[in-house]
Amino acid sequence: MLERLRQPWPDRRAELLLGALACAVLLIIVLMVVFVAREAWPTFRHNGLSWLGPGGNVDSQIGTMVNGGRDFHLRAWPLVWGTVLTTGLAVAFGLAFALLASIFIVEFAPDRLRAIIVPVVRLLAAVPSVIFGLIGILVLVPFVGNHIVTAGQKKSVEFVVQLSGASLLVATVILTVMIVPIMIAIIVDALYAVPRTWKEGAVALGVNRWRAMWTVSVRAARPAIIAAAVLATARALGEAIMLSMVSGSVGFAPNPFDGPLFLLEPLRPLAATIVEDAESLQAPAVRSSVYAFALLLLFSSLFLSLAGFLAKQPMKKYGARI
Amino acid sequence: QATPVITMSGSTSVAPLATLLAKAYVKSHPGKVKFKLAQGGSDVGVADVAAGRVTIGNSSRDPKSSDPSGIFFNKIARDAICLVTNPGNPVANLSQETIQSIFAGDVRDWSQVPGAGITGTIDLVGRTAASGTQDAFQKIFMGSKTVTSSIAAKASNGLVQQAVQSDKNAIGYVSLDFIGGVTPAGYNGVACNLRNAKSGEYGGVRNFWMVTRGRATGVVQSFIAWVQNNAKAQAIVGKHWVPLK
Amino acid sequence: MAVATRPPKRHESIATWRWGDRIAFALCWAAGIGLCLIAALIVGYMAIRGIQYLKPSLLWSHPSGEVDQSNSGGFLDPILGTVLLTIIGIGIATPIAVATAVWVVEYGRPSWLARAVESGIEVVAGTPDIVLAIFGLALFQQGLFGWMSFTAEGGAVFGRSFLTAGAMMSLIALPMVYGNTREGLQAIPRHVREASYGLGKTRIATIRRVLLPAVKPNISTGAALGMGRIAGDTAIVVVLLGATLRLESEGSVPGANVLKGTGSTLTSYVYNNSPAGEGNAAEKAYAAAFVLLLVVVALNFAVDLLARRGAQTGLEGTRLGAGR
Amino acid sequence: MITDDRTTDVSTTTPDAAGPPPPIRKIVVDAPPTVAPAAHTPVGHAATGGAPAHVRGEPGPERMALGGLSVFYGDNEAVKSVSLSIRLGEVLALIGPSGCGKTTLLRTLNRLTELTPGARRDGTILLEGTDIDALEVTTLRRRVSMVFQQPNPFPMSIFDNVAYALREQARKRPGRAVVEPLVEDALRRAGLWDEVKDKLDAPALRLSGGQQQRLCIARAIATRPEVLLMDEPCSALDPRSTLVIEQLIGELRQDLAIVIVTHNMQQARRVGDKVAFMYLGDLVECGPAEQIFDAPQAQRTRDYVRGAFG
Amino acid sequence: MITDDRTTDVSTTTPDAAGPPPPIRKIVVDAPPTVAPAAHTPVGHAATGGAPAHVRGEPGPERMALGGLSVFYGDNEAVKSVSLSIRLGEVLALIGPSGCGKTTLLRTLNRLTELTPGARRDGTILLEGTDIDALEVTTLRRRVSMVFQQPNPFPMSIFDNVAYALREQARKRPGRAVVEPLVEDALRRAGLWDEVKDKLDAPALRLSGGQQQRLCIARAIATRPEVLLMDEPCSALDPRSTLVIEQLIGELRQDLAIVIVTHNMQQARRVGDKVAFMYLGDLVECGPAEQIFDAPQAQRTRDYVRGAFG
Ligand SMILES: Nc1ncnc2c1ncn2[C@@H]1O[C@H](COP(=O)(O)OP(=O)(O)OP(=O)(O)O)[C@@H](O)[C@H]1O
Ligand SMILES: Nc1ncnc2c1ncn2[C@@H]1O[C@H](COP(=O)(O)OP(=O)(O)OP(=O)(O)O)[C@@H](O)[C@H]1O
Ligand SMILES: [Mg+2]
Ligand SMILES: [Mg+2]
Repeated sequence: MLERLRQPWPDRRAELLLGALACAVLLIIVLMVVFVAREAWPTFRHNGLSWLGPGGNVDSQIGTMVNGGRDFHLRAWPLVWGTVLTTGLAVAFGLAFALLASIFIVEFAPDRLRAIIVPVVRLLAAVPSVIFGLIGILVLVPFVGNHIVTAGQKKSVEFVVQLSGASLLVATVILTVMIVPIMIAIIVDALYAVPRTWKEGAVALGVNRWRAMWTVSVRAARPAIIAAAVLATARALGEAIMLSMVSGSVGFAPNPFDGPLFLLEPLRPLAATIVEDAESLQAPAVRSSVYAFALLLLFSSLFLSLAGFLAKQPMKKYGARI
Repeated sequence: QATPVITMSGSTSVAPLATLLAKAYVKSHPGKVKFKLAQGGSDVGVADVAAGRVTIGNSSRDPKSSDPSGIFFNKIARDAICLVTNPGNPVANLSQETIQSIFAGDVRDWSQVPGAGITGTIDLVGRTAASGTQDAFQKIFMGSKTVTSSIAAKASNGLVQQAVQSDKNAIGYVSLDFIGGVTPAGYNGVACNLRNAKSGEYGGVRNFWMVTRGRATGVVQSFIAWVQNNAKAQAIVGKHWVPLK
Repeated sequence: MAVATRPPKRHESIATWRWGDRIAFALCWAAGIGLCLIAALIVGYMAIRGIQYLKPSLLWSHPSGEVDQSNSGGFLDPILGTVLLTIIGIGIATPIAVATAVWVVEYGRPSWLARAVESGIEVVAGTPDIVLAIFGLALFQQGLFGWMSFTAEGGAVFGRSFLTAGAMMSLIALPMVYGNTREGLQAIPRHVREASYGLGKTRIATIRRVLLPAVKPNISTGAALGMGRIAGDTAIVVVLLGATLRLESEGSVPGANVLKGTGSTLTSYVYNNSPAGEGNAAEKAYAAAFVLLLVVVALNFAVDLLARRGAQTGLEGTRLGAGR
Repeated sequence: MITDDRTTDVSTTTPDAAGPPPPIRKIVVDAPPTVAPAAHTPVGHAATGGAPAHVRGEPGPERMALGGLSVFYGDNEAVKSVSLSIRLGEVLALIGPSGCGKTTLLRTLNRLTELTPGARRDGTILLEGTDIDALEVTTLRRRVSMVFQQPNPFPMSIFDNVAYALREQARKRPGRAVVEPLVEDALRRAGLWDEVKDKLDAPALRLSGGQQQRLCIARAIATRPEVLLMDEPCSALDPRSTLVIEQLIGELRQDLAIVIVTHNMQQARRVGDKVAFMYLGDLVECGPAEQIFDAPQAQRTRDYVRGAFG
Repeated sequence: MITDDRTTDVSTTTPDAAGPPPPIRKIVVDAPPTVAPAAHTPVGHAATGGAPAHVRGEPGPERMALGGLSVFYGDNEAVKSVSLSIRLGEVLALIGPSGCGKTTLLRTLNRLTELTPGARRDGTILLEGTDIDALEVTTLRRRVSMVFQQPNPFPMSIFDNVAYALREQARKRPGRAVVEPLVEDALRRAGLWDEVKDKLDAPALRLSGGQQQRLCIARAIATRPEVLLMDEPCSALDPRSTLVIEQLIGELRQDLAIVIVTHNMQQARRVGDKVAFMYLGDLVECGPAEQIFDAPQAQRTRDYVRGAFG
């Protein structure tokens, strides 16, 4: 075998071999969709599309499944909504923050500071989610519970949920901190990759550095910014462990119309739900539901990358490099 | 031939006990058998043993209608479930009715709870439906009533303990090992501690099970028999849990 | 931007800027400083807690399922587990990723397939680890994969083992290795390849003797990043590694038995000892988390070194976040 | 509002700004000599009284003055104490072998070198008598504008490219109505209007290389700077575009001081009123084009203009 | 290296070049005229019987013959039915404005254009009478070797760079002992040996631009090709390295057929025995250097060599 490798390869065979390996990746994805979809099928067949809709208390529905109910009835809306909320808020804040920070790193940071920030960013990007979860549950959650949530607020919703500190607020904050470095990493690289001639062209016209950055570099880097947002969204969607630790894990859909209070309400996104119910997989109804959650996540990340791709198209025309 | 291996998986609450027992058994029966222990939750244990992935599944919950057929639950010990409140709000005693009305969501303010030190909303902390503790609590304490859906359902004893610890208005229920940092409330006039549980006065006890595929045979059988009957084994159980006898 | 710093000070003042620009400027600074503060807080807090609770003995004593934490042992096995799992994962990921990158950049015919593979990797990168985990469970409990964990007499497959977990972990690392390798290859100017072709070398010869050596730094950078991701992942471990306290070997073949066996990693150890897991030993959790953090930092450091080595070889090793 | 911090004396800016007819025709009309003689005169013979590339007016007032200017990249001294003066209405052509510091010198004139980490500068540069270090950098760069070697239009529409500087330099963003005439004027002066007036909203990067470069010139002169720096503006272009741009330069010199770097000596001869020869950072010789090419003083100049090296 | 920047007249070159490393001395010995005459001859005067750039031997046998060669990129015809013959012991210099198809033509000669998607070729190219399409491509490229505009050594040690070229595909890689003498020989012929013989294992990318380019030449001639193609080999180099490489070319021509693309007409004159002028894909004129520069037939050639454009 080794001997064969040492021999010069005919180009054709090499190409086929490498190509085959590359296609293996595709195969895995197909397998994944198929397997997950197959497992998820029963619950969808039973609930139809109203599976996504609101109705009843999702926790008790799952509860009955866990305790062996053969009943597939499930209305996953609170979980979906929880996912949308955490992801949406985190990405919205995160993107703005990351963009500013990236511009700072590339343009304004003094060399010494830049030399510090860059590794810091990569470190942050690498901190395992379980550590964020640990800090969240042992530090932030008690803090919010004891110092931010007021008795009045607790009373106002006592018939619906408990405000224990584990809340949308904490979840969003930590999630933001988790995804910002990922975005910064991508955006910074893109900003650096903007052809120097463009920025110099702008600066040479007597445009100040911020404007040059904003009107030319950032503009040229939009595809990367979108890519960053997509990746970050995917991460936020999929974050399970940390959220299961700090989100309060209640199948409740916080209502923005409750005013600021809704930030303090607990919830449980899809991914966290999967983690927590993974141990009851042997109950057929639970199994099917859990895989249904997974399928939902899978498809949303599929659509994400598709959406990102489409969003980049119009920019090609003006010479953005994608 | 090679020494047989007993593989266990299942309830994380049973795991510590199972480990201790296994150690002692190996010591007293050298070379007779080896043990491997995985955790993952009661349901995992039941499922694994049913599928034959392990020889023993540990469960901290009683058999369910939904459990796969052909498995056999061997009771090995019992464990007390304590109602716990925040140290800032010690409650000496709770009657079953009080508990039921609190957790059913009928009573929502400490002022309505006899013996409560404080007033204000009651923060209910419970367990997710998957957990054996939840199952036991429902059976033992709630009887016909069901736990209100507004309860903050935690995934583990630790979370409940932590939630109650950090929230003055909270009340929850945990297995006896988890009363550190919180104050256990008496139940029907009996304090929740190991002694009362052993003596049988304390009512709120659940069972620990070792589940086998069909009736246990061979080394497994002898191990479980040892656990159930051997004095030393029960002594080990007695350290933190409630022995059968 | 290094404004040449020597008298006379070059005159540049934001006083002439529009108000909007000045505010944006301020915001940028705020964001940058804020970033550093957050990082400092997190690392600092973990360090304090870690040093407070980390006793050397914990590092080389086996964990045991005692109730009172005082004698529930240390986390030697989780450390070993982390190392083992990381090696397996990266070991599987690297060859596939590199091969894929080479194929896409150097051959990429038919182009639709190349594009498909590209976006395929993108999808993998975007797939939640928890989804991978339960997909792995569904996949590896098929009888076909019995050899990776073990098949019980009932014919059912356990499905949880270092091999199965590692296989799924490789999917997490794959995009990183792939991305870096591809960047490296694309950074090599076309005329370098042509020079080789011009000398009458085949594509594959060029790849093996010129391109791969040139992108070695990128590959190792990607690998290091990927290892960081693997070491830091929890969901897959919790679901797919069985989270046994100790390394439980399976079968009699030395070496293989460990791979086929179950165990735990630092992440799952932290998770299980945090209130979220059944155990509630904050001290142990903090200590282990600190060690985990150190591991990650070490890997990052490795990334830096590798990248610097890459820069020296002339064709610079580009990397996420590294800038230029 | 747009022209707020432009301090060019009105006299120079107004006349041409009046009604410039379609440049192309204009070129044919009043600048036939631009190419003709050079094209038909063998370089060698030019020595024997070849007509100068174009009619030279009196050099106007001095715009910029370099005194003992040195530029260092780290320890490498790329420009070695150069002294020069740049006058209105005069085209100064910088020639010299690759790497001799032409670009560096040029970039220093509007403090672009400050963008290069590790670049240091000695000596004084005066713009209309005031040290450029004393000027706020954006103000300076608005008055001393630059065209680069590679055409670098921004990834926007043609219109936005020209409007860019106008909008950005204004304290508050002027509407399209305000900008439109100025854009048109700039495009006309850059001789690009007729080619693009129907596709102003097309991406600038769709233009041909020559058009892109002229767009960049339009962009640079839109805000009516006092000095225009050009770094090998034609080296990336085909012969025709080169011709057009050389004619363009011939026109712009009337109300601008122009410094152009070029590799092509014939080009330097055609467009340059004054020519400066640099070698390894030294300013070897500087004088009227004829002198440099037909009667160079220094040996190195002689060798170079005879194409012995470079 | 040559210690003197006035690279031009032998009087100054020979003596102090004689001091330092052999390769120069070698060059100076058997090719002194390489630069001298051209250097002394102002381009213009060359008309009046300037000596040819160097002593020309009889053109050797024909190596390659192009017949009606056309190259298309998509629909754009970059080279339009060119017919040429390339002879042993003769340096053919291709000149022409940017984009006229020089590089394309060159790359077609060893079928490198096949790597460009959408590039098509018409007409015949014969190498020693056999159609190059009939030859196995790797064999062809070993016989018709190429040096590129950018010095592009591989990211390996100096030794490996040359050895890489030598190691045959077919057999398993020969040991260092086998290739060592060949590498040394190649480096000697490229006049690089004495500069690098002590640091053969240093990364090639640490070398200076000029050294890198000569390394690439060494790499290209290591396999003893019959034809050597060079695409603007000096345009990225400083004057001194340029000189050395021109001298090198002067030597190599004895046992090679060389085709060199250049922008610099003086260079073409100095190194080229034959010069071919291309314009927009057409081969306008091809003939001895003197003819092209001093008595060009075609108008376009005349304009071009007089620097009217490009
Ligand atoms: N950013 C830089 N950092 C370090 N050295 C530089 C930098 N830019 C230029 N140099 C050096 O400064 C010297 C002059 O460079 P410059 O680009 O000004 O020459 P040039 O005359 O413009 O060359 P060309 O005609 O090829 O454009 C060169 O030796 C070059 O190596
Ligand atoms: N890869 C390509 N794809 C499409 N067109 C190309 C490609 N390469 C070159 N061309 C076109 O072919 C024509 C000839 O290009 P070529 O590079 O041969 O010119 P050249 O004489 O080498 O120019 P220069 O002197 O600048 O190197 C040009 O019009 C160019 O636009
Ligand atoms: Mg330059
Ligand atoms: Mg070319």
